[in-house]
Amino acid sequence: MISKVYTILVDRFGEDALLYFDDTLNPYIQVNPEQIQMLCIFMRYNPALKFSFFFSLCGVDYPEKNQITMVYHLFSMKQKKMCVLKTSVSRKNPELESIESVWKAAGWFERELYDLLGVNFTNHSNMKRLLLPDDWVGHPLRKDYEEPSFYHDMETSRNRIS
Amino acid sequence: MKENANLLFVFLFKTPIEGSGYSLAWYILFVFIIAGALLFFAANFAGITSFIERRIAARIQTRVGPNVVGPQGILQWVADGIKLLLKEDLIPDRADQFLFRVAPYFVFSGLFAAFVALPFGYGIVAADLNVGVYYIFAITSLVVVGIIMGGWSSNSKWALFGALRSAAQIISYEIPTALSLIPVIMLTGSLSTQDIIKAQGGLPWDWFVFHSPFTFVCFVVFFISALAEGNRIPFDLPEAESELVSGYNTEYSGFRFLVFPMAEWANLWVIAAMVSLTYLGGWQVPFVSIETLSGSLVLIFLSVAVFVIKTSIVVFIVMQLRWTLPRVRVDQMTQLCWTYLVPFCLVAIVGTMIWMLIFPWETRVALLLRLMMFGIGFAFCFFYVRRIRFNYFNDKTAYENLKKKSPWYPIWRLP
Amino acid sequence: MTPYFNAVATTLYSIFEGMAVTTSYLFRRPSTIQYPNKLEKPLEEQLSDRYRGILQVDTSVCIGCRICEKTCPIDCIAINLEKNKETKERFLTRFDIDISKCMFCGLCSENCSTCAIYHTKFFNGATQNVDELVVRFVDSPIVLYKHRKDSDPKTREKDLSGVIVKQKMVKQRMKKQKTAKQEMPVNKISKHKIKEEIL
Amino acid sequence: MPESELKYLKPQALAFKEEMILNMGPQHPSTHGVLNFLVVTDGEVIHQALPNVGYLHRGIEKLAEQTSYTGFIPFTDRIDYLAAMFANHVYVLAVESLAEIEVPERAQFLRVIACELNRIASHLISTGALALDIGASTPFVHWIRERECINDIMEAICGARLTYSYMRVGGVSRDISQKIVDDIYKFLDHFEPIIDEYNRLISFNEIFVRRLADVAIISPVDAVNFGLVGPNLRGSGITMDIRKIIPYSVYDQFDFDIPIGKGFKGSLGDCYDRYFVRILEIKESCSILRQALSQIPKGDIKAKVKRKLKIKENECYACVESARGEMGMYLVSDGSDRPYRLKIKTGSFTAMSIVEKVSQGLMVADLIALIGSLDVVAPEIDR
Repeated sequence: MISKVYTILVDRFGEDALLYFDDTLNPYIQVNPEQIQMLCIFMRYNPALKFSFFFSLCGVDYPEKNQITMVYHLFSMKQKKMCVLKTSVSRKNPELESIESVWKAAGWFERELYDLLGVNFTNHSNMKRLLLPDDWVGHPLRKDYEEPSFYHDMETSRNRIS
Repeated sequence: MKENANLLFVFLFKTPIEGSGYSLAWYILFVFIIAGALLFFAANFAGITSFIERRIAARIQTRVGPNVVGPQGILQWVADGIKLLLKEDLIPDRADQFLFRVAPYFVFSGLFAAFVALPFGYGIVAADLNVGVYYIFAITSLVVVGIIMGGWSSNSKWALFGALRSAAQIISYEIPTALSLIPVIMLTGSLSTQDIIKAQGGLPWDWFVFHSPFTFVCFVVFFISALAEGNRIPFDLPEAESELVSGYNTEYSGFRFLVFPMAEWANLWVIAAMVSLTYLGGWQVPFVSIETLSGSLVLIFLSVAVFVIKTSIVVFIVMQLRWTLPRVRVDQMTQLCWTYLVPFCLVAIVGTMIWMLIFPWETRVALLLRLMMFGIGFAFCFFYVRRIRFNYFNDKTAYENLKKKSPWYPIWRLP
Repeated sequence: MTPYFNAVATTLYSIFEGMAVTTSYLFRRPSTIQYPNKLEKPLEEQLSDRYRGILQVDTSVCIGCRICEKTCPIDCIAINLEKNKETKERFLTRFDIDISKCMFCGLCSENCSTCAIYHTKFFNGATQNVDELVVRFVDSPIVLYKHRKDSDPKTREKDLSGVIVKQKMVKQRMKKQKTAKQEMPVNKISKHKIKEEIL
Repeated sequence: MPESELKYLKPQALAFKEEMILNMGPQHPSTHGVLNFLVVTDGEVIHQALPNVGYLHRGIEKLAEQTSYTGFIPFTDRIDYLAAMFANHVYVLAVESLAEIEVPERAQFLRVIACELNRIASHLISTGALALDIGASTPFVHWIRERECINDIMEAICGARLTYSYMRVGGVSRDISQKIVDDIYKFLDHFEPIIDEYNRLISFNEIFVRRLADVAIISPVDAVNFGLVGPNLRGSGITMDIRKIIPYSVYDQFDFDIPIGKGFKGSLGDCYDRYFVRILEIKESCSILRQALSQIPKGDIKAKVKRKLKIKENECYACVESARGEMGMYLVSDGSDRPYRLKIKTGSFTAMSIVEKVSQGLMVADLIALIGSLDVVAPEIDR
C-alpha cells in the first residue's frame, strides 16, 4: 500500500530524494531533509494521496550514527492507511524546515522536539521551549544527556533503600 | 416605630410611654432592643440556613452532608463561624487598606437594614414604614457598593471582575424588580408591607399571585430578579467560583470574609420574605379575618408561624434552584433582563390595570377567575409530583438489583 | 416572535424537569460511605480480594529467587541472601520494601512462585516520617523455603488484612522514636556525613 | 507587568490601552489539573489566550528508556489518570506487535471490556466537570456516584481503582469471574436510565445549552489541521474513530455507531456538540459492553511470554481510540530488554494547541467552557 504512495511520490520528486524501506513493521520512506516541507505539502494536497491527518512527530537520537532521525506519522482518511516518513539531521547542528504551515498540529510537536532533543526548526512561528522551564540546560531525550543531581538547589534523586 | 414601642410599653407596664417621664430614654432603649433582636435573628438565620442548605444540597447530590459537629451536625455553622473568627485577617500587600477594611461593613449594614421594614406577623414589624417596599430595595442596593469597594480595593484581577459583574447585575436587575412590584402596589394602593399583606386573603386564591395571569407573570419575574439581586445561582456571577476563583471576596479571610457569606444567607430571608409578603399572602391566616386576628395573641403567633412557613418554603425553592441550575454568562444575564423580564413586566402592568378595571377584586367573576388561576397552579403542582414519581421509579428496580437495598430514604430520615 | 416565546417556554420547561430530578433525589438513599467512623460494614469486607494494598511478605515460604526484586520497575524491594558454607544452607538475611516508593502495580506478587509476597487490603499506613515506611521483614536470618511435593504454598490462606506488615510498621515506629530520643545529635551528624560522602 | 509574563506574548498583544493580562492558573478551580493560561482581556472579552503547559512534565518517555518492557506498564497508568486502561492497551499492543506475540482471544475480550468501562468512567468525569465549570455542581456529583460503581467493578477485576496496570504483554493480569460479569450487567441496567435522567437534569437545560451552543466553534477544516482527535474531532462532524478505521483487538466483531456532532443545539463544532458526542458515546460504549459480555470465549488469558523480554531491532506505531481520542505510541527497539525510544502521542496535547486560535473573541466564562469541552487532562499534555 505504502509502495503505491511511494511510486506516486517518486514520479514527482525523483528517486534520488526518496528511499523506500520495508524491513520494519511499518514500512517507511526515507526523505532528504531539504525536501521535507515540499513533500509534506504534496502529500497533504495531492488528490490521489490526501494525507490530511497528522498523527505524530517523533525524534530518535542515534549517537553512533551521529544523527537524529525525525519520524512523521501521517494518515489518509481517503486510503485509510498510515504513512511513515523519516528524515535525518546531523546531531551537532540539527536544523530542519518546519512543517507547521502544512499541518498546524505539527507546531507543538516541533516545539516539544526542540525542547527535548534540541532540533531547531526553521520558519517556525514560536520556537520556544514547551514543556521544560526556560532556564533548563540541555535536552533530556538525547542519549548522552546526564541528569543534573541538583536543580535550583533541590536534590533530584532519592537513594536506593539502605 | 414609635407606635410599636408604645404598644409594647403599654403591654408591659400598663401606662403609655409618654407619661413615664423618661420617654426619650425608653425609646432609645427600645430601638436598641429591637435592633439587637433583629441582628440576633438575622445572624442566627444566616448560620442555621447555611447548615440546612448544606444538608439539602448534600441530599440532592446523594451525599450526607455535615453531621459530625453536635447532634446531626447542627452546630456546624457555629464551628465554621468560630474557625473564621480565629483566622488571621489578611490584607493583600498593595490593597487599598481603608476601603478593604470598610467594605464588609457596607455589605453588612446594607442587608441588615432591610430587616427593619420586613414584617414577621400581624403588627410584628420593627418599623411599619409607609414606603416599606421602596425602602427595602433602596437599602439592599447598598450591598453592591460594599462589593465594588471590596473587589476594587483587593488589588486582584479576579476580585475586580467580580465587582464589575456585580455592578452590572445590580444596575440591570433593579429595574425588573421594581417594575414587577407595581401590579401589587396598584392592587394595594400602598407601599407599606403591612398594607400589602392586609390587602390579600388567607386562602390561596386570595393571594396576589393568582389574581390574574399578569400578576402570575410578575411573580415569576420578581422571583427571578430577586435571585439576581441576591447573587444566587443562576445569577451568582460576582463570585462565580469556577470562573473567577471566588470573585469579589477572593482576597478576604477571617472575619471580614465571614461577613460576605453571612450577608448572602441573610439576604435569602429578605428575598423569600419579600416574595411571600408581596405575592403569597404574607402572614394571613386562612379563615381568620384581620379583626379577629388583632384581638388574640395566639392568632398573632399563628400568623407568625404562617409567615415563617411560607418564607421557608420559598427559601427552600431558592436553595434547590441553586443546586439544580448552571450559571448564566454575563452577557446573557443582561440580555435576559432587558429582552425578557422588562418587556414582560411592562405588558403585565398594563394587563393588570385593565384586569382591575374589568374584574374588580370584590366581584364574583373575579373570585371565579382567581379560583381558576389557583386550579392551574394546583394542576402544575400535581404534574410536578408526577414527574418526581417518574424519576424515582425510573431506576428503582435496577438500583435494588445493584445495591440490594431499597432506594427509599425520605428527606426527614437522618443518617 | 415565535422563537422568542419558544425560548421562554423551553427554558421554563427544562428548569421544571431539572427540579423534578433534584427533588426526586430528596427521597433517595445517599450513596456516601461514611469513612472511617460510621461504616455500615467493616472496610475489609467492602474491598475486593484482589485489592492491591500494601505489600506483605511471608518470609517462611520465600525461596529466595529474587524475581520480585528484578521485576520491580522502581527498585523498592531489597533482598540479601547468605550461604552457610559448612551446611550449605541458604539464609534470607534481608527483605526490605520501601512502601513510600511502591506504586502497587502487582508485578512482583504476580511472578512469585510461592505467593510469599502479596498485596494485602491494608492501605492506610500514613506516618510522619518517610523513613519509617521502609518495612524490614527479616529480623534474624531465616532458612529459605524449599519446594516440597506434599504441599503447594500457593493454595494456602493468605493473611489479607496485613497483620504482619502492621506489626512491623508499629514496631519500627516505636524503635525509631526510642532511638530518636536517645541519639538525636548523633543522628544529625551522621546524616550530615552521608551527604558529605555523596558530594 | 513582570518581564517574565511579557516575553510569552506575541507582538500584537496589548495593542489597546484597555487590555490587561490575566494569569489564569496554575491554581485555578477549572483548569483541570495544573494548567496556566496567559489571557489578554479587554473587560470580559479575550483577545488572546496562551496556554502555558509543562507543570506536570515527568519525563515518562525518558523513563521508558531506563525501564524494562514489562516494567514500564505501571508507568503508562500515569499518562492519563482518568483513562489509564487505554495507555496500558496501546503500550502492550506496541510491544506485542514488535515481539510478535499472539494474544488469546479471551484476553482481547477482557481488554475491550475493561477499556469500554474505562471509557464510560472517563466520559463521566469530562461531561460532569464541564457542567461543574458551567456552574452546576449536582450533575458532577451524580456522575461521580455512577463512576464509583465502575471503580468498584474495576477493583474487582484488577485490584485498583485508578492506576489499573491491568494489561500485560501477551494478555491481561487477571481473569474475570461470572460474578463480575453479572455485576457489569446489573450496573448497565442501572446506568442506562440514569443517562436519560442526567440529560433531563442538565443536557437539555436551556441555560446550559445557551452557555455551550455556538460557543468556541471549531470548523472541520481547523479540527483536522490542528490534529484534533477523538470526541473533539467527531464533535466537528468528522467520522474518525480508530476502532472502526484501523480496527485493533476485537473491535471489528462488534456493531456500534460513531456518534458525530451535527450542530445539535447550535452550529457544527461548538462546545455543545463536543459535549453531547460524549454523552452519545457513553451509550455506544454500553452497547459494546453488552455485546462483548455476551460473546466472551473461554480460554487462556495470557500468552506465554519470556520473563525477560528482548526484542530485536525494529519499530512500530500502535494506536488506540482512547477516551480523549487517538492515543499512539511509537516504539523503537534495539535488541536489548529496554525500549530504545518511546514516543507517546496523546489527544490532549493537540487539543491544547488549538486553544490559542479558538479563544480569540470569547468571554472569560467561555474559555472555561472551551477547556472543559476539549476535555484536556494535564498529565496527558505534559507526560
